[in-house]
Amino acid sequence: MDLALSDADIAFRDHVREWLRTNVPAEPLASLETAEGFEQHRAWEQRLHAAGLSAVSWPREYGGAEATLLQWVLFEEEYYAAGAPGRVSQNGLFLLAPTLLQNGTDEQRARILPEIAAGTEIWAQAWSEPGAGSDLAGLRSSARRTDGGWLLSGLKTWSSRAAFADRAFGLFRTDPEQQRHRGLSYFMFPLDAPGVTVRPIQRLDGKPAFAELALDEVFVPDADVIGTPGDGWRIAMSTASNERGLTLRSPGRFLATARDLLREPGALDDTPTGERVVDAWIDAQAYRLATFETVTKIAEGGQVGAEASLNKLFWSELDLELHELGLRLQGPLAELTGPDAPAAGRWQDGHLFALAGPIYAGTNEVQRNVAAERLLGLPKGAR
Amino acid sequence: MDLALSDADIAFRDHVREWLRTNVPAEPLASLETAEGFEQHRAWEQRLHAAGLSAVSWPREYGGAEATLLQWVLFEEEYYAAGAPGRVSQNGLFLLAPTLLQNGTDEQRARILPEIAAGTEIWAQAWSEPGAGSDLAGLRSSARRTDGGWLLSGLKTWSSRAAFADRAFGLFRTDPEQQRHRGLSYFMFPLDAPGVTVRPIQRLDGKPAFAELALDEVFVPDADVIGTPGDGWRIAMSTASNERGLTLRSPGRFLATARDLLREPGALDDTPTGERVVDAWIDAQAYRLATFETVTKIAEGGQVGAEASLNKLFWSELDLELHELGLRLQGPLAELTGPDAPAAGRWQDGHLFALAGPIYAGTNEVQRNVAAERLLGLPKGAR
Amino acid sequence: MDFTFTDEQRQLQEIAGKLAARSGHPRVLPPEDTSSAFDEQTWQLLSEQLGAPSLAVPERFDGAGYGLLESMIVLEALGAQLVPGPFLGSPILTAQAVLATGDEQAGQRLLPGIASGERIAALAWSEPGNDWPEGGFDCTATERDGEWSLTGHKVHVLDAARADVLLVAAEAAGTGPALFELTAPARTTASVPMDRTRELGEVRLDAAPARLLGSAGCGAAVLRRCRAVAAAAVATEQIGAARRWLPEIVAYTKTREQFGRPIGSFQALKHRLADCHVATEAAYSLCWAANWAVSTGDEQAEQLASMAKSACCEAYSAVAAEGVQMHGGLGITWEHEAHLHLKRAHSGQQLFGTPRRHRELLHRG
Amino acid sequence: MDFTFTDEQRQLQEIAGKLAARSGHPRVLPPEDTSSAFDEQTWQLLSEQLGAPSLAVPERFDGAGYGLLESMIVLEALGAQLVPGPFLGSPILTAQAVLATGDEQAGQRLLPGIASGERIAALAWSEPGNDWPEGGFDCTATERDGEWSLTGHKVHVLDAARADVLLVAAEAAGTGPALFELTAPARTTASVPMDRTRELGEVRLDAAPARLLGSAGCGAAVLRRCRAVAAAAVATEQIGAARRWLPEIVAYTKTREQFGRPIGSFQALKHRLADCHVATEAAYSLCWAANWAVSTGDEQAEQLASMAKSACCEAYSAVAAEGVQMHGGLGITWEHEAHLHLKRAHSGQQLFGTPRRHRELLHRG
Repeated sequence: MDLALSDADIAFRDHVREWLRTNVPAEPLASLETAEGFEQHRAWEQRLHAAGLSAVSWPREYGGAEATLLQWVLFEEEYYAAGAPGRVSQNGLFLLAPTLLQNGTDEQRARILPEIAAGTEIWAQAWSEPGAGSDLAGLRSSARRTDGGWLLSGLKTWSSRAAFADRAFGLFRTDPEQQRHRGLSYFMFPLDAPGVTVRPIQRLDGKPAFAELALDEVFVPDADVIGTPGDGWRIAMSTASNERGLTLRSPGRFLATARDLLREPGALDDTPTGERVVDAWIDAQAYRLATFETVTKIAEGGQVGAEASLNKLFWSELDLELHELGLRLQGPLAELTGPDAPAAGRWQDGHLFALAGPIYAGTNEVQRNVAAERLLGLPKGAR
Repeated sequence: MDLALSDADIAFRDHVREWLRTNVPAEPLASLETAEGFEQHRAWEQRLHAAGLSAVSWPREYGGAEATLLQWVLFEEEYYAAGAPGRVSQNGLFLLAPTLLQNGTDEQRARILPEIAAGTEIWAQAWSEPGAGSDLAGLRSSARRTDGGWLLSGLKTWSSRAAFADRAFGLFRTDPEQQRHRGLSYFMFPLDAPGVTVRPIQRLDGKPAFAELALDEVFVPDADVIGTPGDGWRIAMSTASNERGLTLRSPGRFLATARDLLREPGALDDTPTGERVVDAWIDAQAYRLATFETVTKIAEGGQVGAEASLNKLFWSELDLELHELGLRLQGPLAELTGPDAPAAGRWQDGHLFALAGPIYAGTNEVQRNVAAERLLGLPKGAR
Repeated sequence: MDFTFTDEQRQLQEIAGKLAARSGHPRVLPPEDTSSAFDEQTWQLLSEQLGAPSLAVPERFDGAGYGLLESMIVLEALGAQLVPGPFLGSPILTAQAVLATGDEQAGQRLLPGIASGERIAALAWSEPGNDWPEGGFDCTATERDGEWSLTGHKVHVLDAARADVLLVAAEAAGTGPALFELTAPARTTASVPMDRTRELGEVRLDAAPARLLGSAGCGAAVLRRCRAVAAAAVATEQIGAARRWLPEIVAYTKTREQFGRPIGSFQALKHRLADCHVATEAAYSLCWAANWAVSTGDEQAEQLASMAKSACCEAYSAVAAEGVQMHGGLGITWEHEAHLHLKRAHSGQQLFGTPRRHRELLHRG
Repeated sequence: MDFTFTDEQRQLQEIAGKLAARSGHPRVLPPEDTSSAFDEQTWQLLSEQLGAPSLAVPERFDGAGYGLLESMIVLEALGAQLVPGPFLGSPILTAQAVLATGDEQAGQRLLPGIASGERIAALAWSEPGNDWPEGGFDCTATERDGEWSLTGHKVHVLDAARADVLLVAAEAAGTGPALFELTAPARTTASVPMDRTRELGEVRLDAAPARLLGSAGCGAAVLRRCRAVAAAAVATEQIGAARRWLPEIVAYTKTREQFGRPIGSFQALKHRLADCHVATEAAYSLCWAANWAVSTGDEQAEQLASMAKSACCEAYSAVAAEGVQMHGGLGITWEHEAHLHLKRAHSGQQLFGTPRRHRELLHRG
């Protein structure tokens, strides 16, 4: 056990810190969930890419910098500490790319990954359906075989980024005879393809952060199926494990939020709120250290399995607590929005965003089932 | 709506207050869970009885004072506020007596109730078995028909007061063919009867507050069966609803504890503990007011049904919180027992006692099921 | 002691409940619409058909001469349906403030209009960093030749931009805090609160002409009374909403199926909903005890109102949070009602003292 | 950065684990037996076979010259099985106190005996109402003709009645807090703690002759170091116990049947156990980061130790409380192990600063 950083890691971290210090825009970009902001964020991805920092842990051939997993975590810490813009490429970087790296063809990787790294193609995800949220295996959208490809039909919802993104990926039922997890396949499709109707959904801050996607016989060539048809569930679960595990929520974000929280007036008073602030700050540190522990394990050849559920529970509830405390410290001023809002509405916006944490990527109820059954070995079934 | 007390109620309360002021022993009695303390508490019951205050709400013919339900609640407030001794007759007063009043024969009432009121006969309860705690319907102790009565056999456990009490009551399976709730009957039996072996069980404070009762063909005459044989479950549930409802845990106890808590040094500081203290105090007031609301409802002919589950959840968790806070306010001194213990060990003893609250009389898990299913109408079955 | 409503009170409860449920207010405005949340039609029905604003106003001021308890019955119904409007701010809070000053002339002048619902009155009280205090205002009142003028900045004023009558709490040199009535229109700006079902605003006063209400120096006592009334009122709104919304959450979990079962059959959810029910019912008892106490002037009124505010806000917040979580994706969209409760629970917490502040008051009391 | 143990450390962990699990200590003493919790045989095995007390003592003082990290590995194993004894108080806390004073002579005099396990050392620190502070002691140290004498009253002293060596934190006029070694037997009394797996006692000093350790005025820094070491050590014990006990609770819920099913299949229980697991694992990461930091003298040592103490105590308390509740009637009897955890969790919270106190330290830090 040695928790000191190596010289190489320190050099990497310092390089990232310095680049961010000189490049992060002084004024925040417009909201990612507006047409204008979306393009600003795309341009920012392109700047990151030019500096070799858009996908640091990827192979160089796809636009990465071949950083270690530990370095990626350090990168994320620096990124959030610098207050850099939200990642509009997030779905491509952290959900689709790991899937392609693991299950895609060489052709798919060569065609798609560089566009993600360069910020030229922005991806939405298309998992949920109105009747299949936590219970993803209950989905009904279908893909019918046709010449040289498939015709997708059905209704997808809570599709994040889809209001402005270029393409989307998701599961469709290719074998109508099969039930639940069987007979599903993994597709990629353009959001401007004939037959796709995108209806933006307003998040509870009023911004169109999701969309409903109505698909009516949308043609997808065989080249845009990931893995073998019918193998979609297994492939999606490997993505989901990524989504719920390390890659989606690195500790950097929560450390930065915790640090912001400590700077609010009253945060460090010896009051009930002050005590919760310190507890939340301790939790952010614990999440950081637990991540380093996981990274060490992976570096030694270990696997992250159901432990990802612990992460999801931990970060999503921590994020909510941090933002609730942020609001609490503002007192009645937190009630004001627009130009009157304290801290430019940072805590209000963050709070509304954090509310989604326990819901998406598998509700926390599902995560608790997974933790209880797979990690503690409690009986399955009866819930 | 008028929350003021009537003149009659005020007069009753003042009478009780005055009697207690002059009669409550200055020195606390020895622990109820010792042979010596048990007899001291029995003597106290006899003093209460002589003053007509041992069972204020009962009919006069059985030793009561025919007080209203509201007056009984006021009596309890005064009783706990005065720091009067714990009620060694509790099982008889609050569990058995309501059962007899509702389901017993005139002969049983005339024979048994006066002895309870007078403190001459102290009752233990004999509900649980090693394999049937929360799931009372799973019990296996049996009663076999014999001339003029029944022979009870089996093992009962968590029998409170049984280490020193005179008699016990409980359910036994009279029809071995029947399952679960069916084929159970309600019996009373002496603890010194041939065939009864009482093994005291030490509570987690080391005191023999419970016992295990081994019964081997214990004869019970027909006169000591309550209600019709086979009707035991229904009768027991009416007792249980009493146990979980108003009668076992009147607000007086928690109000007195909350008041004691407020007097501890540091209780009213604006600290995290201070905030919890105020919250607990508010909860004690809420419990008091909710009880008055229920009393009003009953006075107008209403029934208390599944709402009793809310009470059980509320008081048991409040009691635990009050005592945890009591310990917390002592700081490291709370770790010391014996002569070094702060406040004569009041918070430590109370805490260990309060820990049983969420477990006995139907665990709080069962109460939450009842509340969800019967009060909110959520689906039963799958848990 | 009797905790039940009279038949007349029950009737009022029923009528107000129907009126509130029929309220034409679109519960979910489009996000870009930051316009007023005021529901003109419901206000007219309340005023004209039900005479609700007059309930707690004495007959000598053209009121109906019932008690504050009756007003709270109506307020609970309005709160349950998140109906926007000045019922809390004008006929409850501000009218009670006028009454608390004991100023008969002011009563004659102001209360008939408030009671009829024709005039809307607001109480400008909080200042930046000084939330609903009993005194210590930065806003000053200066007397010259028998005329008062006020200078200061007031925030979180309910219905500020809509008010016909503005009362202002200000500090008079020598005699301390007092209540004043502005005698000329003031500079008010509407805020855009997170909870769009309330109208909040700011008032800026620069030597604004005003009249003193009551006697000099009575401000602290009046404001303590106002805080108790406001705390009980907000508690009533919050618990009304919690007790209407919880059954709707329950109903949703009975129809929404996942993993082949209604999600309301999952035990973990059942237990959390049971906990919400426990908290809500306990808070409800406190709420009505507080309402009775503020209505009758019971000596425990301030204490009970603080307790009720604390408990009802916490209970509603818990219900609102479960409402979001149990509705899943729906819960985090603008289109669904769930977020309105979350925001309403937040605004209720903040207004007239957070639960924490009311706990502090209990510490002192 | 590497978070994993070396092979040698893993071996130590395994051996210590076996030794602790085999510890002959009867876990549940009869309630009337308030005698010592000390487990002589385990202590001998630890000292003689494993050389555990010597691990963190430098070779020049006849120690094994490993680090504090290795001691913590052993302590975790002992904590997991609630093994009583002076391992925390003597070779960890008091030996580290001696080392922190930088007093080589004291090291030569005291550490060989502590390292061999033959002498048991205790640190008398807290005073009534002044819990493990850095200074401000009522206990005074007076020098006359080069000889020190101490007067005061110390409480919550681990192993007080058993100690061969007693160090005392006292206030020297002019130079402030410092550490002293008593040079004659002191008046000690054993307390009866709620947690019988610990020995606590009091020390009363009335002009007791003593030696100064290190230089005058170094006491505050030494005690800060001691507090970090003690906090990390208690955190290690607590999390060790939590991580051993939680799986046993889980195992019980898998066998205990009610309503025709193992109670561990009820979702509400599953979720609560999952929450315990989340809290325990997060606290575990903090614990070992703190242990690494106090072992290497990292600049974040004090902060990490306070965080670890807070998180590990809270996690263990939660596990212990669920242990009682899930065992039902068994959980509230003396005969069953569940209550030992509850009491151990409580004593761990109290010793060397409550979680709340450590949060305050973080506030300051």
